[in-house]
Amino acid sequence: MDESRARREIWIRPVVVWVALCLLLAATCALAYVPMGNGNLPVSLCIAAIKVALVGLVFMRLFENNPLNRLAAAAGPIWVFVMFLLLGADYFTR
Amino acid sequence: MTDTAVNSAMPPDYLHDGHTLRSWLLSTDHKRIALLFVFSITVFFFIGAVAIGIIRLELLTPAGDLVSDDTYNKLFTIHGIVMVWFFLIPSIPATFGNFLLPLMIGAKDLAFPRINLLSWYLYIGGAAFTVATLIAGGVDTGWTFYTPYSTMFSNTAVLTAAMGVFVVGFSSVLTGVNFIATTHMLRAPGMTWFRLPLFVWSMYATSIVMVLATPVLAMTLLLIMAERWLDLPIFDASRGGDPLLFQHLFWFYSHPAVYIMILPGMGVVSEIIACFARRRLFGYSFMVYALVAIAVIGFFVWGHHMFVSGQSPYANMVFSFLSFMVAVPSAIKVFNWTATLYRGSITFEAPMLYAFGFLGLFTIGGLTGLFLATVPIDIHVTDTYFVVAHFHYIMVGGTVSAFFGGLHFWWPKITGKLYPESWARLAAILMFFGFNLTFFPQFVMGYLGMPRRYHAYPPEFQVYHVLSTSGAAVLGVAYILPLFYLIWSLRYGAAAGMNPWRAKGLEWQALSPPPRDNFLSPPVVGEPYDYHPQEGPDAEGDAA
Amino acid sequence: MSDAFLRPPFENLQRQHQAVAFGMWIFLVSEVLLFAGLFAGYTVYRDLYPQGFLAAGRQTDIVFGTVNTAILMTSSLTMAVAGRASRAGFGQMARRLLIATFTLGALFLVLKGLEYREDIQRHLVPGAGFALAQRGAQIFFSYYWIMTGVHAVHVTAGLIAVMRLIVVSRRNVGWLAGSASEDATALYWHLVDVIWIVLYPLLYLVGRANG
Amino acid sequence: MTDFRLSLPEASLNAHDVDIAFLSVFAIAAAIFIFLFILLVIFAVRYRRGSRAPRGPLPKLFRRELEIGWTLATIFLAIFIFWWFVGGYGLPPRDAPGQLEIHVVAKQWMWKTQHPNGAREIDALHIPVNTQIRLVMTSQDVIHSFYVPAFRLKQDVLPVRSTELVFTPAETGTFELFCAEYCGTQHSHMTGEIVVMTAPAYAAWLGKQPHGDTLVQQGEALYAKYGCGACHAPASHVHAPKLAGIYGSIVVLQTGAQLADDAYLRKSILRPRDDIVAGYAPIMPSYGRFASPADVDALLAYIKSLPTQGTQR
Ligand code: HEA
Ligand code: HEA
Ligand code: HEC
Ligand code: CUA
Ligand SMILES: [Cu+2]
Repeated sequence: MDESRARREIWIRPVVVWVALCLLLAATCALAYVPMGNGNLPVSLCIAAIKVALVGLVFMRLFENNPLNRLAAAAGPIWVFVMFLLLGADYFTR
Repeated sequence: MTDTAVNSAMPPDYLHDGHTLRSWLLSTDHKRIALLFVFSITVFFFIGAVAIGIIRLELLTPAGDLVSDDTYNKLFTIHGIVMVWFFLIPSIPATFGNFLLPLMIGAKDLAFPRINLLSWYLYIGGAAFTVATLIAGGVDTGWTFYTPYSTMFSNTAVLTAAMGVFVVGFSSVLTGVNFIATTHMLRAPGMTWFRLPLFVWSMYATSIVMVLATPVLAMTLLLIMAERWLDLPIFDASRGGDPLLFQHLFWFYSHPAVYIMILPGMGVVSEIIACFARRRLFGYSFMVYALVAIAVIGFFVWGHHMFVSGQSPYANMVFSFLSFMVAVPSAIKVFNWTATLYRGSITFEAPMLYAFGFLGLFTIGGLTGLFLATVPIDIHVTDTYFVVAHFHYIMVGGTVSAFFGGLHFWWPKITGKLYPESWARLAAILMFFGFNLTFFPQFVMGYLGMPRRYHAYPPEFQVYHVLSTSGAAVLGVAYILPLFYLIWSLRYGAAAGMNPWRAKGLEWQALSPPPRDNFLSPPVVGEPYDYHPQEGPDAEGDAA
Repeated sequence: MSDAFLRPPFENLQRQHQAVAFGMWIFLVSEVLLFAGLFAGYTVYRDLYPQGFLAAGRQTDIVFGTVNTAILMTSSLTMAVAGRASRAGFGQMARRLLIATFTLGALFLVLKGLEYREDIQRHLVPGAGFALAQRGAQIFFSYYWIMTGVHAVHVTAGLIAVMRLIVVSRRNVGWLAGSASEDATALYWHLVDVIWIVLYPLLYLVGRANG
Repeated sequence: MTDFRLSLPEASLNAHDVDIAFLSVFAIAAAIFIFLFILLVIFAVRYRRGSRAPRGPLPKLFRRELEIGWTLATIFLAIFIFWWFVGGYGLPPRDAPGQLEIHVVAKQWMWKTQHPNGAREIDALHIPVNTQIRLVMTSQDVIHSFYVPAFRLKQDVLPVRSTELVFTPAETGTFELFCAEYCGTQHSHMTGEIVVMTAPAYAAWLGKQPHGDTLVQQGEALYAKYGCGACHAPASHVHAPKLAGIYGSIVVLQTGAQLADDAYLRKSILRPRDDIVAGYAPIMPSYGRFASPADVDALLAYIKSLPTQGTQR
């Protein structure tokens, strides 16, 4: 296949993701102004989580990558979770 | 292959390729970097030692008469900071780990040699700050930097001290990254995960902790600096902050950190015991699982340092329970080491003596950890000398013994020379008795209510302190001895040959000292620790 | 592929690339925990001072925040494509994309600087004469400054790394694909983006609804 | 080298439990240690190189069973120790009738204590034996820790927050008080004495004290001084909650229900804006700047003393 097409091919996936990211950004920004009481934070964080997942899987190529790197990447969230869980053991029972 | 095969055609050993200072300071050879670390941590060990030497002398009398209370506080603080971050944490990983990890898995070097060198420079950077702290008149917060004292009240060089620890933290993160990547990527053909020596496994487990825990400390120190320097309200209660948050963050690092300090010791001891008992390590796979389990569960127990801090009593329950759980894998290791001796063919060279010392002292230290994990008991003994004794039993009795054991065990490999055995045995025995004399009395006075970080104390405790100090003097001598005979052996020691202990493990298939690229021909990988035909005795062993 | 890029102790280039990527991933995990230390404190105080945090959150400049988010995400896009390009052998294209990435990153910092200036003018620096009275508002801004500050440091580090790629590849664009540097730099850059994506709702979207 | 200490009096009701726990865990630990030690010695001697001991293949039981066996045994033992000696310890205790509430303020480097009737002491505390004591403690500066070895009790004392220590002295006598949390230069001199007396002796002692006004009286004065009444007096036109009988009741805050305990009330005075009572405006000035911890103690005492009847909350 000719080069220019190949060059275009390269863009497709990342751009799709990028568009998705922008849409999510717009969404979270808009939703922030909708009164949901305590709902706002969870919503915005969920959206953030989705965005992070997109960047991680596609841009950082965890998707195509070997399991080893995926394992490494997973360690981060897991340990953060542990930290919050046990902090909660104190703060939510004080 | 025997020594006679070592002819002039050989590449020079790592000590002799390049003699300029530059060839050392810019070397990316893991073996040379290991030596750089050996020198640096030795220096800091003696800084920390002198500090505590003075403290021990001060504590000879109940009245604080030798040094002022401010000086006293600065002394134990610098002792803690230096001993933990500038001696014990790098002690085994950055020296033996650096030197042996590639050798043991049959690699030329660590995965990222230049980053390895960077680790050393970061260490030196942090060290510089710490020395600056001393010059600036010291710091008096205790190694725990508790707020609000450290941020709002202390008027000593807290910033410089915190900065030093902050910087040295990145040194251990990078070391951790390097070790993990190396273990995954550079194992020689045939070196499967379950053929790795336990020392490598211990380095792997340690690295996990280094990578996951240290950054949290870095951030916590950053917050301390921000509050103290930029006066941003973060932990300051009078402005709505919560001092306990600091303690949580600090211990989230510092408890796992204690496993950074012990796991490597466990690795060293495993190697030594197998070799001098001429025996396969008992329950190899369990030993491996135990190492990893300790590293992971170690992250769940930090709250046991905060039983009286005002944290929720329910949290106390949770953390107490988890602390008991973390003890189990350690138990497994102790039992396996003991079982390894069974039907062995044991000899008692200095490394083995240190290993025995480790077994006994670590077990005592660990078991007293269980007392501390028991909330009602801890409420009474926390912040007393009982705690001080607990952690010295593990860190000094355990890890430092293991360090000296390893030093003697691999000395022939590192320097190519044999050390004088009888002197070494003497030092080992001195150390053991000096140690117990120093720290056992501290358990007693601790339970009787002697608070730690006390410059003056009620006279009824004097007897215990006098015992402790006399022990420290013995200990001091025992630490200084090796310095002399090891240096002596550099010049006058007999040539070691490749494998003076007839030990298994790839590092012994390299020349001593090894050349830049470690192995002349690819090493032959076999089962770990096969010191004897299936379950049988070690033939040569008994012949002796 | 030529082994000109092979560095000891590795014997084959592919392994070397794997190792570098893996090493970088481990490092990134430690970076995540670095920020976790901040998130933990933020959570605790937000739980302690809901009012203060809502009030304070409204004060941050959402325009700067949102625009900067978009910029950083775009720079991530160019970085991602750059990687794919160089691996596909379009060195020049990759290099141009790296330059784009650098520009966007720099732009981010400039905007951040302007935002800081505004914040200072509006007395949002904790301490005497702080704009808000609510309890906890000052703490929110302590975290605002430290979080964004530490992040900015990471951006700067990323920029330096990207610049290195641009400079070194000036002579030989093949180097981008050959050496593992680009891969590592890209991963790092994406992490900086990821961190910001999480900071954004915490610092800019707070309390907008109950304005 | 004067007399040296070999044992510690068990001067509080829980001291005995702690010692029992300690001795039991010690027994377990010692048993384990001695067992291991003996094994080590036996193996070291029996299997020293060149000894005649048989070194054939390991006996059958030396297989995974053993490994799993001691793992399970250890887990069991660990859980047992936890369940037996820790389970539930230190969860909030029930208040006994006739409980004596004493206020403790720690500062670098001294302990200030105040009795219900207003009598104050420094670096000392007189208490009656066999009476449940409730210490309500707070610090003016850094973290300190109230430690009485003879009681086997210790509790950190934090700035702004108030922490409590509930115990019952079981022995008369004089016992040492230490500050156990490092708090700066004079940390090791931040000590004092706890004097446990018989009830009559205590009463007599209390009588002799130049007891200024009682806490309640002081509180009343401060209440007037700070003009709390301007808003909180039932007659007041300012829309502010009634304080009578608030102590121990459940308050509905904007952020949810909340028990009005010491900590909460203290906070409401020092930093009212932290939690606003539902249906009220956040107009209450925060007294953090004027009211010292001692003042707040007094105010709380007064608020608690307000007559409950007739006030509907
Ligand atoms: C290398 C360092 C190291 C290690 C490995 C440990 C290991 C352990 N530590 Fe220790 N600890 C410290 C260093 C260390 N500690 C330091 C420095 C402090 C003080 C910090 C400061 O305040 O300055 C401290 C303080 C400390 C405290 C807080 C005390 C206080 O301040 O109030 C507690 C409380 O639970 C504790 C518990 C434990 C436990 C349960 C283990 C366990 O991991 C021990 C496990 C080992 C064993 C249990 C022995 C082997 C097992 C057997 C022989 C079988 C029998 C076992 C069972 C029946 C379960 N430690
Ligand atoms: C991690 C490693 C480590 C190591 C190796 C050591 C080694 C030693 N430690 Fe240390 N220690 C800590 C870690 C360590 N310590 C920590 C983390 C603390 C807590 C700090 C804090 O509270 O913030 C602490 C605190 C601490 C205290 C409590 C101080 C206090 O609370 O007031 C004491 C008291 O005896 C002590 C003693 C010793 C001794 C005798 C040694 C010996 O092993 C050292 C042997 C060396 C010498 C004895 C010096 C050499 C000889 C001379 C200089 C000649 C003069 C000396 C004499 C004549 C005696 N240590
Ligand atoms: C300007 C009016 C005003 C003054 C003066 C004032 N308060 Fe208040 N106070 C309020 C209001 C309004 C509330 C309810 C909203 C809130 O919780 O802040 C309140 C709440 C409280 C509460 C919590 C009551 C509850 O139901 O939870 C306490 C306790 C309290 N005040 C004590 C005091 C004391 C003690 C003083 C004097 C030192 C004082 N107040 C002075 C207006 C005032
Ligand atoms: Cu007060 Cu130590
Ligand atoms: Cu711990």
